[in-house]
Amino acid sequence: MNFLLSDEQLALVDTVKALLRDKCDPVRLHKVFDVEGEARFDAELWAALCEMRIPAIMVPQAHGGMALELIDLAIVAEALGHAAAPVPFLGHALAALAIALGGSDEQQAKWLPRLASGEVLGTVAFGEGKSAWLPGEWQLSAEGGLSGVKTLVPNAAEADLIVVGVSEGLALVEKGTGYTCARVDSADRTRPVDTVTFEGAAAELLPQGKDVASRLTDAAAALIAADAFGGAERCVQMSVDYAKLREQYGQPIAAFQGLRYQLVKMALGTEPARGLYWFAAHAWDALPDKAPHAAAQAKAHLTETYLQVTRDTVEAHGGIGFTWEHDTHIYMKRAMLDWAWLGSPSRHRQRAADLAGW
Amino acid sequence: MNFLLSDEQLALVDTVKALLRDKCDPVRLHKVFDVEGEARFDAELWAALCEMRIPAIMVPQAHGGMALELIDLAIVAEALGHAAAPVPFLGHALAALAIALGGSDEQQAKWLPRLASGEVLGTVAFGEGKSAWLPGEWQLSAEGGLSGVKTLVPNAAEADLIVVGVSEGLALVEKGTGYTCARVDSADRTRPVDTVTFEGAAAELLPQGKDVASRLTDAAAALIAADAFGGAERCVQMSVDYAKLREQYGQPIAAFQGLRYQLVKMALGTEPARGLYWFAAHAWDALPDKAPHAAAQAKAHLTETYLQVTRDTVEAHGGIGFTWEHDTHIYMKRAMLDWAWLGSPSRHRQRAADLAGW
Amino acid sequence: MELGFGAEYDAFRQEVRDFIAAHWPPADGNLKSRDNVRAFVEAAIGRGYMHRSIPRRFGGSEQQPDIGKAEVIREELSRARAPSDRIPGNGLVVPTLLEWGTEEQKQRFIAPTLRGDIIWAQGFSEPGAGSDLAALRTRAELSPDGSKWIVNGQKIWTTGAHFATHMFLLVRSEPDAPKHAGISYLLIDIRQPGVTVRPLVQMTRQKEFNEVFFDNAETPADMLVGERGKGWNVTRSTLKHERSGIAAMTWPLSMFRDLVKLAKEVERDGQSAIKDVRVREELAAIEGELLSIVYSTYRSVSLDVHGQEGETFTTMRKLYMTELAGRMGKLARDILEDDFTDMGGARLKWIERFMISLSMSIAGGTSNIQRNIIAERVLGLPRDRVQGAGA
Amino acid sequence: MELGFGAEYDAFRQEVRDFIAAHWPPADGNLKSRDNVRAFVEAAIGRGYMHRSIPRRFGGSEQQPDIGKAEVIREELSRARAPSDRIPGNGLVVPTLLEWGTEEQKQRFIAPTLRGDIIWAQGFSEPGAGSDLAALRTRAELSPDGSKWIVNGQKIWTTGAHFATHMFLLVRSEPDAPKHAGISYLLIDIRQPGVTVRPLVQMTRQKEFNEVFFDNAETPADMLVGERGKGWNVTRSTLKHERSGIAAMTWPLSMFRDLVKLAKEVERDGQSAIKDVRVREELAAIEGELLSIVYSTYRSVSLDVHGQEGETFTTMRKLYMTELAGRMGKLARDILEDDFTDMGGARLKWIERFMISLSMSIAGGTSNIQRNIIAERVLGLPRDRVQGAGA
Repeated sequence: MNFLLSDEQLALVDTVKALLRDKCDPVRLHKVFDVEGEARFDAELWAALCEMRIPAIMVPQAHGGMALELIDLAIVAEALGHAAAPVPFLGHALAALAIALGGSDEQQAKWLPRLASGEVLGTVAFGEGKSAWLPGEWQLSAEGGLSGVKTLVPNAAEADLIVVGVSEGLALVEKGTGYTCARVDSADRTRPVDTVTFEGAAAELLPQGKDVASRLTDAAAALIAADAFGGAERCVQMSVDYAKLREQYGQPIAAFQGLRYQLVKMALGTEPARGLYWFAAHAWDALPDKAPHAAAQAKAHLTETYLQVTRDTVEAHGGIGFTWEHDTHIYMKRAMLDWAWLGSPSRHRQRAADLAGW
Repeated sequence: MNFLLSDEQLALVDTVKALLRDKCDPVRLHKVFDVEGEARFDAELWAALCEMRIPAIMVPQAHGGMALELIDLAIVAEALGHAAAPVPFLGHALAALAIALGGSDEQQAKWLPRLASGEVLGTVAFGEGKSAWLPGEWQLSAEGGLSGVKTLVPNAAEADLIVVGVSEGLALVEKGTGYTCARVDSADRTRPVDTVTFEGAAAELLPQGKDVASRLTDAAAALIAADAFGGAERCVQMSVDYAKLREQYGQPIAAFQGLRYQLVKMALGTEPARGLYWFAAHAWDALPDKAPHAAAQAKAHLTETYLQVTRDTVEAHGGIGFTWEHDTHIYMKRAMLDWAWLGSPSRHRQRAADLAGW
Repeated sequence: MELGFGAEYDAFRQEVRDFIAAHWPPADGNLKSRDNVRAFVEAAIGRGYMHRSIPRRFGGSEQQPDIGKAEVIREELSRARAPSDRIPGNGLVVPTLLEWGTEEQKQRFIAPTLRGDIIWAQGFSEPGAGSDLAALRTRAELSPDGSKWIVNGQKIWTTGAHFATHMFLLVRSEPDAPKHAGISYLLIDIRQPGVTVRPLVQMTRQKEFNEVFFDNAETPADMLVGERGKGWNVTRSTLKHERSGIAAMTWPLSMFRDLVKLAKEVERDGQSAIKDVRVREELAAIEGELLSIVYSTYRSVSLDVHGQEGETFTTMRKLYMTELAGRMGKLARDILEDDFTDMGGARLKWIERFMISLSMSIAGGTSNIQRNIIAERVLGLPRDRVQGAGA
Repeated sequence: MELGFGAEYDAFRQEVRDFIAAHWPPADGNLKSRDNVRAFVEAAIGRGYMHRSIPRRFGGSEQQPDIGKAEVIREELSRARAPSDRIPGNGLVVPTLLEWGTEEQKQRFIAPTLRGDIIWAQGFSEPGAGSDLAALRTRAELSPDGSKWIVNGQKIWTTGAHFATHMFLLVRSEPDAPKHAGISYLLIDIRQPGVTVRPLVQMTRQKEFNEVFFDNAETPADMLVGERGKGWNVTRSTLKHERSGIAAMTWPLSMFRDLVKLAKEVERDGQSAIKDVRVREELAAIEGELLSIVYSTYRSVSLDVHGQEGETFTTMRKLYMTELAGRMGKLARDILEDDFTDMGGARLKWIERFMISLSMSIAGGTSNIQRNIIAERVLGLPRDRVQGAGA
């Protein structure tokens, strides 16, 4: 029994956290969040993460990667969620994973080294609106040029390469081949998303795309769940710290039992749920039969928890927690994207029920 | 604007409450609850209520009644719920109402005076199992003798007369005409219920039965809701009183903010919901278009609230609240019957949605 | 039981209706014209329909108290979407001045306030004094010649300070007195160099609140309301002046209507979301709570109209509505699904409402303070030793 | 990450399996025979599979601590439905005696307790001392000749006192000492005339708990555990001895399996209830919480096995499970609908569970006490002034 991170994994997380402490402190985070006009990611922070070979984590060694597992990627996602890091990690990591899983040798050789190094930016396009997110629901077809709309695509405008979910499986679409991006005025300005309209774009299928598409979306669910756990844990800590610091009636508000119980409720919702994303990632790596169900449960439970915890965090902070200047709303807005992206908790619960054979 | 009880109504409630204080104190209540063998009602208390002309409330004056309204009956139901009174009020009052609403002159003349005085005991048989409770769902037919099973019939074994919901409307079935009663080992031993198996019983239709059946079940819903409010209010008061009395750590537990907030939650769930049953009864009396929706909402909301409040009451009392000796479980078990009888809150919410035209 | 106001008010209601019909909408059809609004309000005051409790010499219509009439007027104005007698800015200062102000203060401030020529902001909360209001630290010192107060410090969560002209505020005027005893209630013109108003942006991007900084700001010595050092008593009466009328139900009812509309409009799995059993059930459950508010308000108003005791809902209302607003916000989220994050889209209002339900749990006393008050005033629990209601 | 115990335990697991296969089920097939159970347990102790932390001279098997092995043994025993080393009655006394008992007390009590010849009840709670345990008032006075303690008072919520032979209890032995300081920890034979056991009937009609009355009951002077007046310290170590093993997940997992089965069996609107989207969604949500328990337990055990810090779930477990049990009880209710009230029917178990989830929130420290403990030990909030955890 060793449901724990290895020393290497702990070291990886520590390195990422150290970087984030240095380059993603709240002041900088707010600066990125408040950038004029459309939301943008933090290019400097992303470059530093690429430098640290984060995008290489799951890329095969033959293509310049570290050939690690989804659990390794997920614990990084937790750290990024904890810091609300404004970087295009999610789409990029999934694009690389898609090609590693389903690409031809040529496709792998062409893209993986550059994705691993961060030289090119990749992303994935799953959503088609009205909560159609998953392989069985994709209507767009790559045949004879890709046309149609994909929604909530992470950083599509900046991406050099989009892995698009299509009825035939997965297709590669390169920048400049016939699509337009419209940045959504999304609540979460740390992870901008676009509506992408394909107009006969040149699309190259991944040979194994059909087979690996649901592996890819399961991985996406696990990564989103990891982000949600990281963010929720941060919010609990933030609320506990504030309660110890803030004084009213001549004592820290942490002395008030009513608030204490509310903080306990937040912690009880969050801490025991960590294992859901761990197991979803671990199952993806080692217990493939259990992976789809585990991914659905992790996504449903943790993204719902995260959003609720951010609401509780506002209440625990009083007025200041409702202001733009405070960190809470940045987390709440990430929680909103985590909640909606890839489908709501309700959708994933119905899916978990199907997968359980109920 | 006068959404208040009249002086006459307040006087009526006071009289009933005085009687209950006298004849339905907790000691006596437990004695009735704990009677050996099958549950029975408190014949002495019921006789006193009949003496007070409670069953006459909605009976027309021509038949020895008081010709009052459903709101008058409902406020009595609240008082009985408050005291957890072990009397066959519900079935009896509804049987009389059924005949007053839908019976022929002869039927009325034959039964109403004796129901009003309590000389005969009536009840109603609505349920047919699997949550079939309401007129449109009744499958039993009175044609050629009534056969089939009705469930959760209040005090059927003791009743002289059962008003049975049938596909033709409402039918009168007298004792000894071909049915058997099996007392259910129901949680609520203050209001025993039977499974009634009709075997070609002689059944006489109420001429207006088809038209008034849903008026009757709406009235039933309002009365159950009133009982639930009365019980819930009593539980809140009981919990507040206990918190002021019980000492731990050298002070009344009412001093602990965590518990205070839990008590506030109970009160917040209960007190503002009083108007739901008031309005359901008032609408039945004066605003018939609004009555079915109001009845569904009152039944759904108040019976759900009641059951939750009884759970909270156990927690507020600690161990003693979980014992047979304490009053709480008697209320919880009444709340269970209120919840289930006539259909669960969920069913009534779906019905309210239908009625709202959603 | 009677859910209208009864025959005795029918004639009055007709009078009010006739009056409104004659004056609103205005002849030129311009509903937003300030002159039109002012003309309507003045006519209504003349008829005794507005500012009924305020003496005529201060600009009110000085009517006998009649809550039934007041409700009829409010209902009819609301039905006709006519201007109400809501005072621009924070009008709570008016009852306070009527109770505690000097004759000169009343003369000087009340009528212009009713007309909207003077607009007030409330200066109570401070960064270190939220639920524990008495911890405030903004100080006022009398100038050596005794002619004016010099104010220094900071207020926060000040609604509408960016369009207000004046502020009523609590200051610490007796630094050596015990916590509650050193507080005074002052009036101050905030359009002066010593006062800086800085909007606080909320997570919704809206700017409803402000921080207000006082740097040697001045106000004449006679702008003290009530006695020096007795401001705490003055405030407590201000906090009492909230009404329990039917108007208070307006926003939850309208939010619920919008929610039903949303559920009908949004498509889910090939049909209207309102056809989904989960949505129907939750909508009906929410409606049950909404109706609880409606009937409890009827009952409160009835008790009020008939001068009876036993009213408890007013104390519970804010917490009840806050929780209900959160529940509605969550159902809207569940209906919106993918659109839940798009603040540039057609559903922005629902995203704002999802967030604003939280602000409700904070503004004007947090939900926990509401719980403390309910515990004491409704349940009769012993006073909380530290956070006692109104402490 | 490795969710089994790894290759190093495979051989051990096989050994355990072989042992169990050779001994269970017993030759005569009688799984309930006390002799068969005893024979199995003795053989298992002989092999070092049971009572591993207890010295051989007191009847244990005195093994090196190895939580991995302990978990493997528990898993295999549970899989084969073989007897476990659970001590009949309340076995918490054993680690307490090992830590605090005299050599004579250990000799006299531990082995018979393991064998089930002595069965213990715990005498801590009293009518006036529930969450505030130190408020207990049962007194023990040393007889004039110093040979025995005379006990008077009342204990409550005593599990299994009707089949227990002995009780370990807290008494007030120094009436003049401050609250926590006057308490002693005694052992007493409860099969004596001065002790009356009265079962407490629960709302489920079950009789799990008792009241125990002491009326000049006696126990020898050397039945004191630890020092006189220092019983509070002895108790605190007893309260610590709860384990966090995988076995703790057994009942919620089995309750959930039953719930799924129920949802499949019960028909709703012409199909299995489990096909209703509302039931499916709530079941899946409950499963999410259940899995949180499972994985948190894996993590706790792993931390334990590997001797690492950072374990917090054990502190949260009781409250988490209590709330989950309530949630499961409510879903069962919603599935049962009409059958929810019938305590004579096939669904009695679910009605009991609906109620028992409440008893869980009370027994062994109320949910609010659990919240106090979590606030301090997990969140690191300052100690509650009055209700401080473990006060």
